[in-house]
Amino acid sequence: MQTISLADAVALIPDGASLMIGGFMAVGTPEPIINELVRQGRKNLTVIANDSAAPGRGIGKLITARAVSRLIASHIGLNPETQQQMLAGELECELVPQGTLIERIRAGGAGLGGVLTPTGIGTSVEEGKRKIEVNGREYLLETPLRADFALVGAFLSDYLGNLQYALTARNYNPIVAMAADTVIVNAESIVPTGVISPDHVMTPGVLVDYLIAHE
Amino acid sequence: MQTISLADAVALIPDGASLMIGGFMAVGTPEPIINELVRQGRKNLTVIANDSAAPGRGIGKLITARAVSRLIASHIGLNPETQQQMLAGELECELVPQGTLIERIRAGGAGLGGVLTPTGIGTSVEEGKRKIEVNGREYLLETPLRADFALVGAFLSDYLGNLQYALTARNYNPIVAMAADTVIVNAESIVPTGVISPDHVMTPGVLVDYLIAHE
Amino acid sequence: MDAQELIARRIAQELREGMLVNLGIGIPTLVANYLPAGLHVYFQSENGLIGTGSVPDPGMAQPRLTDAGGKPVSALPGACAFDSAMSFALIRGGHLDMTVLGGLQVDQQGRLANWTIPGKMVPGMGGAMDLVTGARRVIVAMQHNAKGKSKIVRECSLPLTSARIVDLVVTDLAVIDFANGRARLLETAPGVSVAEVVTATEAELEIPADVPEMQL
Amino acid sequence: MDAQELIARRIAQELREGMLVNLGIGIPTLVANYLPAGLHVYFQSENGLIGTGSVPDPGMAQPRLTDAGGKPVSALPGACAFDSAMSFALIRGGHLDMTVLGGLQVDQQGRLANWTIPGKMVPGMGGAMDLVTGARRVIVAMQHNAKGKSKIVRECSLPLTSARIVDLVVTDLAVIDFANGRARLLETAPGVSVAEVVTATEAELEIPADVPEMQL
Repeated sequence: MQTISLADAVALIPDGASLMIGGFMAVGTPEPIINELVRQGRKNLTVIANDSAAPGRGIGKLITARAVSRLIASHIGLNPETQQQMLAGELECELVPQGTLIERIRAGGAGLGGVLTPTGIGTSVEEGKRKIEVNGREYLLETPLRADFALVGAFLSDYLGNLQYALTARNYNPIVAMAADTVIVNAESIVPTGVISPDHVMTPGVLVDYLIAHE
Repeated sequence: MQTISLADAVALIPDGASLMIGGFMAVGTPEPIINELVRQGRKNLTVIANDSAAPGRGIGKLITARAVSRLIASHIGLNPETQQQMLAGELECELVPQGTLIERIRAGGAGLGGVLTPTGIGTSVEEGKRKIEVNGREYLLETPLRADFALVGAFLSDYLGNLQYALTARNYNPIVAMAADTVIVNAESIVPTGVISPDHVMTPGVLVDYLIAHE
Repeated sequence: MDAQELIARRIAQELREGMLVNLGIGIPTLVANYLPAGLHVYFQSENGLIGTGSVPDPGMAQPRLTDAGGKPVSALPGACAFDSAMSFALIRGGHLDMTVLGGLQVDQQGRLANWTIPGKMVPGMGGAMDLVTGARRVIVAMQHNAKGKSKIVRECSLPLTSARIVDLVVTDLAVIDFANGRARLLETAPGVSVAEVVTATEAELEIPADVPEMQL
Repeated sequence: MDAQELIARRIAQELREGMLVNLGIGIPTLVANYLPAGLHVYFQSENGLIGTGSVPDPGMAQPRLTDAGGKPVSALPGACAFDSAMSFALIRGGHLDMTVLGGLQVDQQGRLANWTIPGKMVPGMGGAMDLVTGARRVIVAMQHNAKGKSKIVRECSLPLTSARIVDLVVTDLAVIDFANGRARLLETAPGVSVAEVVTATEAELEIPADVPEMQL
């Protein structure tokens, strides 16, 4: 784990990179990293996240800036711009059931080749997927997702990058922190090592590549 | 969730029941429940757990009492009695890689039809299992495990059954608490509701059927 | 009583002590307002909380504590927070006793379509497919008709949410179940006749000899 | 220096700053004793801890804080605890930089057998299969011979732990890798000749022109 400035952290991310971004309707999304991606004018990103939030919030800012060319998400209903760009063919959008999306990301981080889920059987979600029967019930084989970068928003980080999240801002953050080649964290507060009890660490510091230093 | 006496809780478990038991080398195992199972003379149990601990400790007491007819575990090497009973054909024993065992239990609790793992490919573990190729790599399809009862050892429980575990006593406990029809918890300390922060609850109380009342 | 309140009040009667319940947005959210006195029910918010409480007082909102729409909520004593993998393990794994969702169409076998109108409304399915597939009991809360057309249809023309048959549909006109593999009229709304329900319904309805009125 | 210390000291040289490392029981555990000064390495205990520290002082043992054998350990500042699903997600998911395990046999392609002697020793594989399959770097720590027989064999007669090729074997006689798809002698132990290693080894060894002595 190393500390890094916000600008330098975002400079690591090239145009065309794939990003997993924590947060649920922008709650738990590392807002400073999003703002800096927009400021640096990043383009052609693939974003994997629960949703595209709303205009002016979290991932919604990337959508407005037309920084995203491909989105894998479970819900875009609260961001009309996402739907407009999608219907206009400007944004490629793969919609995935939420419980499937989070398991696919978990599989990517946990070294699993996939999981079998009953969700989506008998719906349009099953198109193009393998169906596998186990104990007389049919399941869809859902394959792992990984990304070049995970952008994680934490409540607390200690000096080693051990993270704690608060309340519903936890959501996708600890899962995406396991499924990317490079993990960049913005923490609301940074505390000395030992302040977070070992039992309250939700993401081990060994998973964190870069912790953004506060200015 | 209801509170129950130790004797009444164990009386719910019939001979021949399948039990998932938390703990790793007896650390985190709900020792009072084990003692009471032995005292009540339960027989012919199927036990699903990481290991069979050692004679005189945790699940080792059930082995010594010959209460177990079938064991699904990853390691029995520190309990010579388990190995003796197994080699003598008195105890049916299925040995499962530890990372596979915990994922099979998780799948059972999470409503997944199975997971694909690379672990065991090219070894005797693959016998009788389906192999599935994803992105050019072969995986074993490992199927879910569930049990009639989960026996969970917690550090703290609040009045609603929200649980917190301590240090390495967490291990299998939160995972087995999701994968059984009936969940019985022994907590070292019981505290008023609200004492455990929402962020520190590791097993939601809604998963707990019975919390053993202290005498 | 308006239609939404009627539907929410009737569904609240389905709540039982100790249940873990997920309420979708819209009418389903209102169900919490009519929780019978003395009944203790756990509400799950799929973004990662059990023990969701009411909207906080002015100035008390916590930005890291919201519902699945990102709106501030409170947390009751004994609430617990968790990540999204755990949230959907609870939903998919059969730990959720009941889910209440809105609907666009329900067919006469009891299959629900509620997540998209292709080419027109593409919000994504969010958690709906997992909720309908995984919850022990699925209740649909919706108006009986939209723009003069029955939402209880012979066959869904919209994409299905799940192959799983829902347990109960509660509308402003009727309560319908599918226990026998086909739509059956269980109750009528106050002042609504069985004939009126049949007329307003595209699906073929099984009509028992005795169809009581909702008791609200 | 005894054989175990020699092996452990040599393996300790493979540690790098910031690595997450899992040490098996036996010789591998000793590696932690020879951590180069100033190097910061995280040790994982697969029962659910990163930041495992030394054996506690008398009277300081905490029964809920043990290694994978159930023996008391301490935890360093910045340690973290987690459940077994997370522990093996770390191992299987490629987050573990190095694992050091004991061995019964390694074949000349680099495949390890270390978990059972059928009919004789059936301890179960524990975490070994996941560790060998998932860790970024797998190092085997073992005596070169057992009961006069080479443990580095042409073909494993014992059941394999994984189809994955290990990265390095360190014995009391030699350091061997398999980078070219076959066993290659990298170093000899102090005072041991290349010829002595070849004689003591059943597997066919590739011998580079220059085989240095271990620098301990």
